[in-house]
Amino acid sequence: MKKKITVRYFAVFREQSGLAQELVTMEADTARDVFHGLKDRHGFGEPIGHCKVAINDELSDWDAIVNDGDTVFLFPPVAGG
Amino acid sequence: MKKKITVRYFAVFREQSGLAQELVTMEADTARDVFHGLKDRHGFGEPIGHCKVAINDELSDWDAIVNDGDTVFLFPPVAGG
Amino acid sequence: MRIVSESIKPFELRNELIDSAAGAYVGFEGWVRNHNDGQEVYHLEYEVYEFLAVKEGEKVISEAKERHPILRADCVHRSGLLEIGECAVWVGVISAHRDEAFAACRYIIDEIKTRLPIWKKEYYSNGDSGWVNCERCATHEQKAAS
Amino acid sequence: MRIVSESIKPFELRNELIDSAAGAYVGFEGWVRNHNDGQEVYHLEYEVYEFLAVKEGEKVISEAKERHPILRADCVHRSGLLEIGECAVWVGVISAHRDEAFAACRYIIDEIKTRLPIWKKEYYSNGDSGWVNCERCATHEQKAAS
Repeated sequence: MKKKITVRYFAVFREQSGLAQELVTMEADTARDVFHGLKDRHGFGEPIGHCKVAINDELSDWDAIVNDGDTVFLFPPVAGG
Repeated sequence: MKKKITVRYFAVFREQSGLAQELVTMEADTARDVFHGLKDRHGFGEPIGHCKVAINDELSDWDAIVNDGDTVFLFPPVAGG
Repeated sequence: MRIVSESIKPFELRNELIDSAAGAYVGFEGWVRNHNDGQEVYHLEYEVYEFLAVKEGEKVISEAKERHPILRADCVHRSGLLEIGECAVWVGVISAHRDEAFAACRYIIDEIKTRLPIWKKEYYSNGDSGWVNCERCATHEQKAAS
Repeated sequence: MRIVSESIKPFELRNELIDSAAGAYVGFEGWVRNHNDGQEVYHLEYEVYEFLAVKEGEKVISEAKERHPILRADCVHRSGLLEIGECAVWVGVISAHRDEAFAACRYIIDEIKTRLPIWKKEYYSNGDSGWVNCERCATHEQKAAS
């Protein structure tokens, strides 16, 4: 079953996709599936292990389940400070 | 041979001796001899191992030789900061 | 934990921590320096996802308080464009004794740098720019087609 | 290294260190706290033998620079009577990266506290007073003959 997911992009992902966010309809069980389903389309070069993810404003992990209507935040490698 | 030594007192030693400095004439080879020669007179209670000494404005150690005309600084336990 | 788009004022932030039970204050500031990895930096930009950055920053500060018996701690991080010499992040900690203040301050800045959704883009004197830590994020942008 | 009899102004001292090659500033301040070893402190007094305190302080700062690749460091210590909350000592260090700034700042304050000819006398709320670290310096003074 396909799910409607809002995806938000930051920093280099925002630049590479040319989008701050988009609504996608895709087959995806986990956050990892969302990332892999979009990386080629947008040309994301960074390995998933260097990136982080949040679901509905909660930091999460790549194996977390995504549900229809969720918002998934894709975070490239961070560099605070 | 007796030596003329200027002794300077700080903090609790200044308070206990009632003196900021004094000129003493005493038998003393080392800074340790100066300390021991004066501690009873002034009632210094602190063990010498907790105290420090300077000779002629140089931090020194208790076994350093004192010469006629030297100034010896007796420092009770320090507490900067 | 706060994210601000205007200049950080470390002294005002330090003053907000004052407490008569405190014997030690340790402050850390990250300044924008004029070089990184051998390249001359012209200025830089922080992109921050504020909602989660604040939430995760508060968590880091709470963890610091659980691990170390401190009295108070806070952190402020900049967003937006910063020039050389500007303060990008401030961490301040007060405690009765200095051991805890040093340890907690160090803990907070270390965690802030690796856990908060904050991204730094450096703009170099030669016109190039690049996202820091993003080694394989395709190629870094280059102004001139070289 | 300076000894001052007026209020320490940490922010002015921090500003004197500014350098565009610096990425990290670590500042330590020792504040007069309202208690020590379970006693309520009313105020305190620092006696300093300035000539040797400055000389030894400069040595400590040089040692910190030899041990850690920092850009600049300084220290200012108060003398005289201080009230609760006043800044008794400030140490500031800048470096390219934060590791060295933390390590050097810690080194400087640790050495300052044990090596400089500086003495601290605490005055307690009950009227007693005593020189800190001076456990066997005869009896601590007491206002009331008890």
